[in-house]
Amino acid sequence: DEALVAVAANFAEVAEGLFPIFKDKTGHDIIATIGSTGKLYAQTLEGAPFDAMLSADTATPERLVADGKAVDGSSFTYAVGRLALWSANPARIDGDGRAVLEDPELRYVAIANPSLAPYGAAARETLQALGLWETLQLKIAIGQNIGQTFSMVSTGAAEIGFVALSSVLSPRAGGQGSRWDVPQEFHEPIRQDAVLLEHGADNMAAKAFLNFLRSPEAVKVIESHGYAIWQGDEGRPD
Amino acid sequence: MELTVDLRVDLADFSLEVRQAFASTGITALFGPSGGGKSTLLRAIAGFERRAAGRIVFGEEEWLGPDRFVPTHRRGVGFVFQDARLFPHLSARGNLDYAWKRAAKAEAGFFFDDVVGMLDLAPLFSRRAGQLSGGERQRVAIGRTLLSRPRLLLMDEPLASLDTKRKSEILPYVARLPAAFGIPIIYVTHALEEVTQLADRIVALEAGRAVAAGGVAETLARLDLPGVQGRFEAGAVLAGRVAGQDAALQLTLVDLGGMSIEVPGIGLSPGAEVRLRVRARDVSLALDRPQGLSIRNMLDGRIVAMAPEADTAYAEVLIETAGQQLRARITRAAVQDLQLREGQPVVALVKSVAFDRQALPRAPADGGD
Amino acid sequence: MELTVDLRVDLADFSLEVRQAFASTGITALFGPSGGGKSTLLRAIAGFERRAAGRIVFGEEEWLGPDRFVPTHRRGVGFVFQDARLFPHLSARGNLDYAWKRAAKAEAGFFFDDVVGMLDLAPLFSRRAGQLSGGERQRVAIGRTLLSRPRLLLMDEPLASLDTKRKSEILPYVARLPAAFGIPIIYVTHALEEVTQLADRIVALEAGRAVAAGGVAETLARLDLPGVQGRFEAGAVLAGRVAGQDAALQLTLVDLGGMSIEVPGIGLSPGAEVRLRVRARDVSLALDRPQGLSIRNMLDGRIVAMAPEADTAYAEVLIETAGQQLRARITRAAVQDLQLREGQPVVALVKSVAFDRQALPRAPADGGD
Amino acid sequence: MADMEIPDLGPLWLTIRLAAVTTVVLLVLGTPLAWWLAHTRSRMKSIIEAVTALPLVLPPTVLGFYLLVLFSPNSTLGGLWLSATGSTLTFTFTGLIVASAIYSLPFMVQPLQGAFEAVGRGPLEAAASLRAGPLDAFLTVATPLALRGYITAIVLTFAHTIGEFGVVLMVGGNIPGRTKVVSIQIYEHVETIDYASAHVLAAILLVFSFSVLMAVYTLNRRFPVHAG
Amino acid sequence: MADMEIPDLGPLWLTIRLAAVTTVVLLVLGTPLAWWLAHTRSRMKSIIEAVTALPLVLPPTVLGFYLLVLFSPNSTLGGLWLSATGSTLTFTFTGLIVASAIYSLPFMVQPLQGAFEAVGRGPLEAAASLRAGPLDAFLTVATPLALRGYITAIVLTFAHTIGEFGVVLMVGGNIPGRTKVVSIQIYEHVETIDYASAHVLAAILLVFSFSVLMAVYTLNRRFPVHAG
Ligand SMILES: Nc1ncnc2c1ncn2[C@@H]1O[C@H](COP(=O)(O)OP(=O)(O)OP(=O)(O)O)[C@@H](O)[C@H]1O
Ligand SMILES: Nc1ncnc2c1ncn2[C@@H]1O[C@H](COP(=O)(O)OP(=O)(O)OP(=O)(O)O)[C@@H](O)[C@H]1O
Ligand SMILES: [Mg+2]
Ligand SMILES: [Mg+2]
Repeated sequence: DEALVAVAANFAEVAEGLFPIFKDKTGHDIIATIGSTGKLYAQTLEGAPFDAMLSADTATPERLVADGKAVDGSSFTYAVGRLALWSANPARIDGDGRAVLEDPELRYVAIANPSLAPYGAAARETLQALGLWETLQLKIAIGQNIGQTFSMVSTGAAEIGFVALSSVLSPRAGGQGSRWDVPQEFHEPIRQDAVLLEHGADNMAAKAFLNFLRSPEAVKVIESHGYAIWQGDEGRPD
Repeated sequence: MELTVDLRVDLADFSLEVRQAFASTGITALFGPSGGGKSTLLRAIAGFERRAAGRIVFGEEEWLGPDRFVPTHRRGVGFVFQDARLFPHLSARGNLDYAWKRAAKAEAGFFFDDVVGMLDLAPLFSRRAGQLSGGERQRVAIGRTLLSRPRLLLMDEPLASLDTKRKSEILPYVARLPAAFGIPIIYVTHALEEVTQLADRIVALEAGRAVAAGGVAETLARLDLPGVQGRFEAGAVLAGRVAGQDAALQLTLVDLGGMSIEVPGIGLSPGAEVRLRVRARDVSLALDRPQGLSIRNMLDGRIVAMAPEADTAYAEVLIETAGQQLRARITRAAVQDLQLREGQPVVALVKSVAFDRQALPRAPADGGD
Repeated sequence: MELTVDLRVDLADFSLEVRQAFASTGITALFGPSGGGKSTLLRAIAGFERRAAGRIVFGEEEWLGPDRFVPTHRRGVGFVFQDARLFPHLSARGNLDYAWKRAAKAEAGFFFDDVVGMLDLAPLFSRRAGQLSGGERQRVAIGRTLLSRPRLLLMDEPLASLDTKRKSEILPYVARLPAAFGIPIIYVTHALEEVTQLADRIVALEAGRAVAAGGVAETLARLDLPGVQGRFEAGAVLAGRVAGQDAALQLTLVDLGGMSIEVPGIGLSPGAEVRLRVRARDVSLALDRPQGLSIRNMLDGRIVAMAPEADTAYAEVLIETAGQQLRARITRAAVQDLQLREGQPVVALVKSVAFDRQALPRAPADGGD
Repeated sequence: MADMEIPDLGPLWLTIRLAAVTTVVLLVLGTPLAWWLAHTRSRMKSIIEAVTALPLVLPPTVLGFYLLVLFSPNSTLGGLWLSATGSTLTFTFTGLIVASAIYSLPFMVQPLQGAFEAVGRGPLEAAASLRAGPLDAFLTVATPLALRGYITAIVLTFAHTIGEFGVVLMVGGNIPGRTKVVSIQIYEHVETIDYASAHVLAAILLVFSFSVLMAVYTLNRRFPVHAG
Repeated sequence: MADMEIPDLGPLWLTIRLAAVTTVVLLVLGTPLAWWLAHTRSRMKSIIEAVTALPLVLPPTVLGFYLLVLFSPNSTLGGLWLSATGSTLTFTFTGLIVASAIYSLPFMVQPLQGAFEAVGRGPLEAAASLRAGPLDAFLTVATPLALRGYITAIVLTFAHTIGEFGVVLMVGGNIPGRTKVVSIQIYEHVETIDYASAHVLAAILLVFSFSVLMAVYTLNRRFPVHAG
């Protein structure tokens, strides 16, 4: 079988790593369409032939269920994002991020758009928790998503930025720079939910893939990319 | 096919109102001062002027009517524009081919070479419009239009930018077109010489109205025409028949109906009708036939009218000779000296060289005037 | 300021090579067959032709040299184009104002009204170029150029699209410009009439070479010029002085140096130099002075040369009279009848009306020919 | 910046096809519209001209969103299309073409209109007097004289369609092999920090486009049409 | 689709300023370039023409990414700019203008070049013979005769800058009051499924743009310049 899965851009790299394993294991083909969660939502609403969605948030799958476009009860958290304050300059961030954020020499700090990207919301919460949100207002450059935010930092346009830990850890990023892994208590957990869509309600491949995401094999891959696994409301991942 | 026009064109500060029939054969000169409406009339006939209202009928076809507007390409008119309007993206040759390809080709293909030869276009073939001189452009434009084999040829001052020599080469060719291809021509010009050398009829336009129309002879003989043209070029046209040829001296004897005159050799066989324009300024008057003069044409006649021109040195004298009318323009001083009066018999002296060299046969089929 | 030109322009199939000085006053006619290079030369002088190589010097200024190219707007030349080139985005008035605003204005402002009046431009003021007739466009273009008060005026067939009447109104005005404003004019034309009425000098261009150059009288008198122009218009120019006026009969008596002739009134005071063009076809010959003729000008002379034209009915006869040369074109039949020979005394008969009406004073400052 | 292997070139072909088809479609539709605008005296002219330019002012994604809504089988248009053709306009190549054409309309119409206006009536009258009918005159006279306008229009339309991805992404849904064009692919690579692949693809795209453009301009110089 | 209250209009003004400034900057830079291209016989012409169109073929975000690299203080250009002006090109209004100008360059240059070519040398020669210097002739003759080209160029540039957001987003960093333009704002509303606000903003933008365009076209009709 074959399934068309809509994947949030930040998870695209991981997803692409998972497909071959899944194929080996089950023989099913997965085709991914990558986009921002908002766009994927609008498209699903207008009849896009997506069978499942790996969203970057929890709200969208919920909304899709409410709209009748997703199978009720099929959603679950497949990954939890980790936020990192990162600079392409290996000497810029030394230990605690607070010092560099309070540095008057700092020109720009990049974050993802808090209203679009969960990583952005988390970054804002972090800055609020640090009590720096107000003072940094004019230094905040906003990327539309976590990928753009990473671009802003990696090109040096912004000296530092709150990016996904998964991006920093990606072999594509080249492993340079300095970072501060934001402690998870600074923000709400960045839960990314997957959901089976109406279009794929009877698609074996889609269902199998969603199950596969929860398999230890998949979890290992996901974690290796810098994501955590949701342990339920009672317990926070380490 | 006759063209009848009953038109009204209202432009910003100008209105054209013309009701006129144009004969189905030969050449009609559209004549008149600059801004008189000649181009506007021509454009309306061609179907370029959407503001034209009224009727245009060509033969059986109604081109313009209350509910009818036949577009230009269906009218089959050829138009030589005042500004040549060559296609700038094509070479001279390309321009000619453009017309030739779309022509209604009944006859054989020699016509193309014919036109090219007559207008001497071959040396220009490879040039673009931008690489041609003013006169060359106009020659190509004329050739292009001829090659499209129109059913009615409209020419808007086609020869204004050509030198005298070229002009005298092309004029006879144009003059032969109506007879050769059976197409009528309406020909706009400022040059009275072109009128007399070419035209069978004149329509004079002034301020948007046809102020005079008719055969060339009658119209030119009218004394009020100078207002249109300036007095310098006015004259009269004599009709006659070829009576004989003197090959050695290159002279043709023309019989004007009783009297005969010599004109430079025109290669026509005896009996052929010819039309000779005599400019008033080329006619002198004598009381008796003088002797020992190089002027060889002496026509006995009678003064029928005399009009001294105020403010000038001249007087216009209308003479009847051989049943036709001739105009002479002489000084008022001469009138005084010779004591000329209306009714008086005089001898009109006409230098034979004063005849237009290209005096041309009237189109045989023409019964219009 | 004298203009000297030593130019070479190589175009695709044509090369112009001219080495010529143009006098600093008066009007030089640039004359020659279509495609001869007249426009190309004018464009090179104006600085439009980047392919021009050589030297152009105007007075003290080098306009073109080995390392020098003065752009048009710094040359201060006015150019009347063969195609009027009005600015289509401006009204006629706007076009005039455009020039007037940029003119070097030393004198008072009456000049504007002067030009407008002479060319009768006021009725056209509000029209756009697209709303003007061909002749009207050209009139506006002439006015526009005059209003820019150039230091050198280049005119490319400015009057070709005008009717005879208009032309005869505008010609005298153009003729007066060099004297009135001290600017020389180079004037391209096909019409010999315009040459004689206007020009002080002629430069004849053929196939890119200057084939003849000099004073109007000498150049036109040359028997080989007809090759350029066609024989019909050839003639000679007589120089004389005003001897007296007959106001009642509107005649002016001109002294040719011993002999006198009458011409239509030209309002000049006695003593003024004048130039009169006599076309060969307007001159008749007589063995003795005839009587009772309306022709009043009889000049005693002697035949100095005679050239029968093969293939035509004509012979050209060169006559010396009053120390000047006159040409007559008569039939070979007349030569036979009158038994004319070189050296023979004859009387040249010239209809006074045959003089150009606009026979004009030579520019007083002109010592060029 | 690890692997420099050549990325998947499928989206590139899809893009070229899309750009080519869109350009052709717009040539066919834009030419009569531009011609009409250039020659009409209708009072509607200014309105139509303004409307023609409007697709530009919306952000592509937003325009894409509205087109998505318009094309969706839930809408009247999309529903009609579905019942007429059996397939949807959304998430199909056909839909991409329609969307691109709408978005790029001004790039086609505006330069053409300007070129037709510059040609004017003169040459058309000349052609008509040589028995060329309107279509004939249009093809053999107006078109070559407006060549420069066509080049501008084609270049802007083609290049813009290649680069565009906001509308395409929204309406097409980024489905590999069907609606995933190279602009989206590059965009994805940048978004997913796969800069190496992005560089390679961008370079290929630039070289390809540069070659096409150079060819167009060189041909135009070789066979020029000058108004002067 | 809940609240219909008017959204924050700050970004709209910023957008209009950006579009206006970009258009003016491109008018100033694009005019001489288009003029040169229209009149040169240089062999470089085709190359420059092709290069001019290249910004279009890259997806805006990707172009934005490369501009970000180019403008970043770590780069030569960005570094020079920083030391010369004391502020960066990235994440500033100035940077937005530069980026928009680069992206919209073809929209300005191509129609202008076409219009200048259509005007030809004739009218310029006439102007020069009336003592108009090159600049004078350019302003008083070439410009009005190329008016239609200017309108096309300005409309395409202005409208496109208004709608563009890929480049702007990347280079500008979406900083409220400084670089947050309305296209980003609408985009955000669509992405966050706040369709009501998106509709309102899009409607405002469309009405505004339509009015501007109508005004331009109506003025152009009122004072037309025809080549024929
Ligand atoms: N489109 C137009 N709008 C307004 N008036 C016009 C228009 N075209 C021509 N006219 C005016 O109509 C009159 C007649 O013009 P037309 O071109 O017919 O004259 P014409 O007899 O051909 O003159 P010419 O011998 O100078 O070419 C002129 O006064 C001209 O100014
Ligand atoms: N741009 C050009 N490229 C190539 N040949 C040209 C170019 N311009 C003119 N010519 C040629 O140069 C010759 C001279 O042209 P020019 O315009 O100077 O003639 P002209 O004497 O003004 O003729 P006319 O009286 O017909 O206007 C012509 O044979 C013409 O075809
Ligand atoms: Mg006319
Ligand atoms: Mg010429």
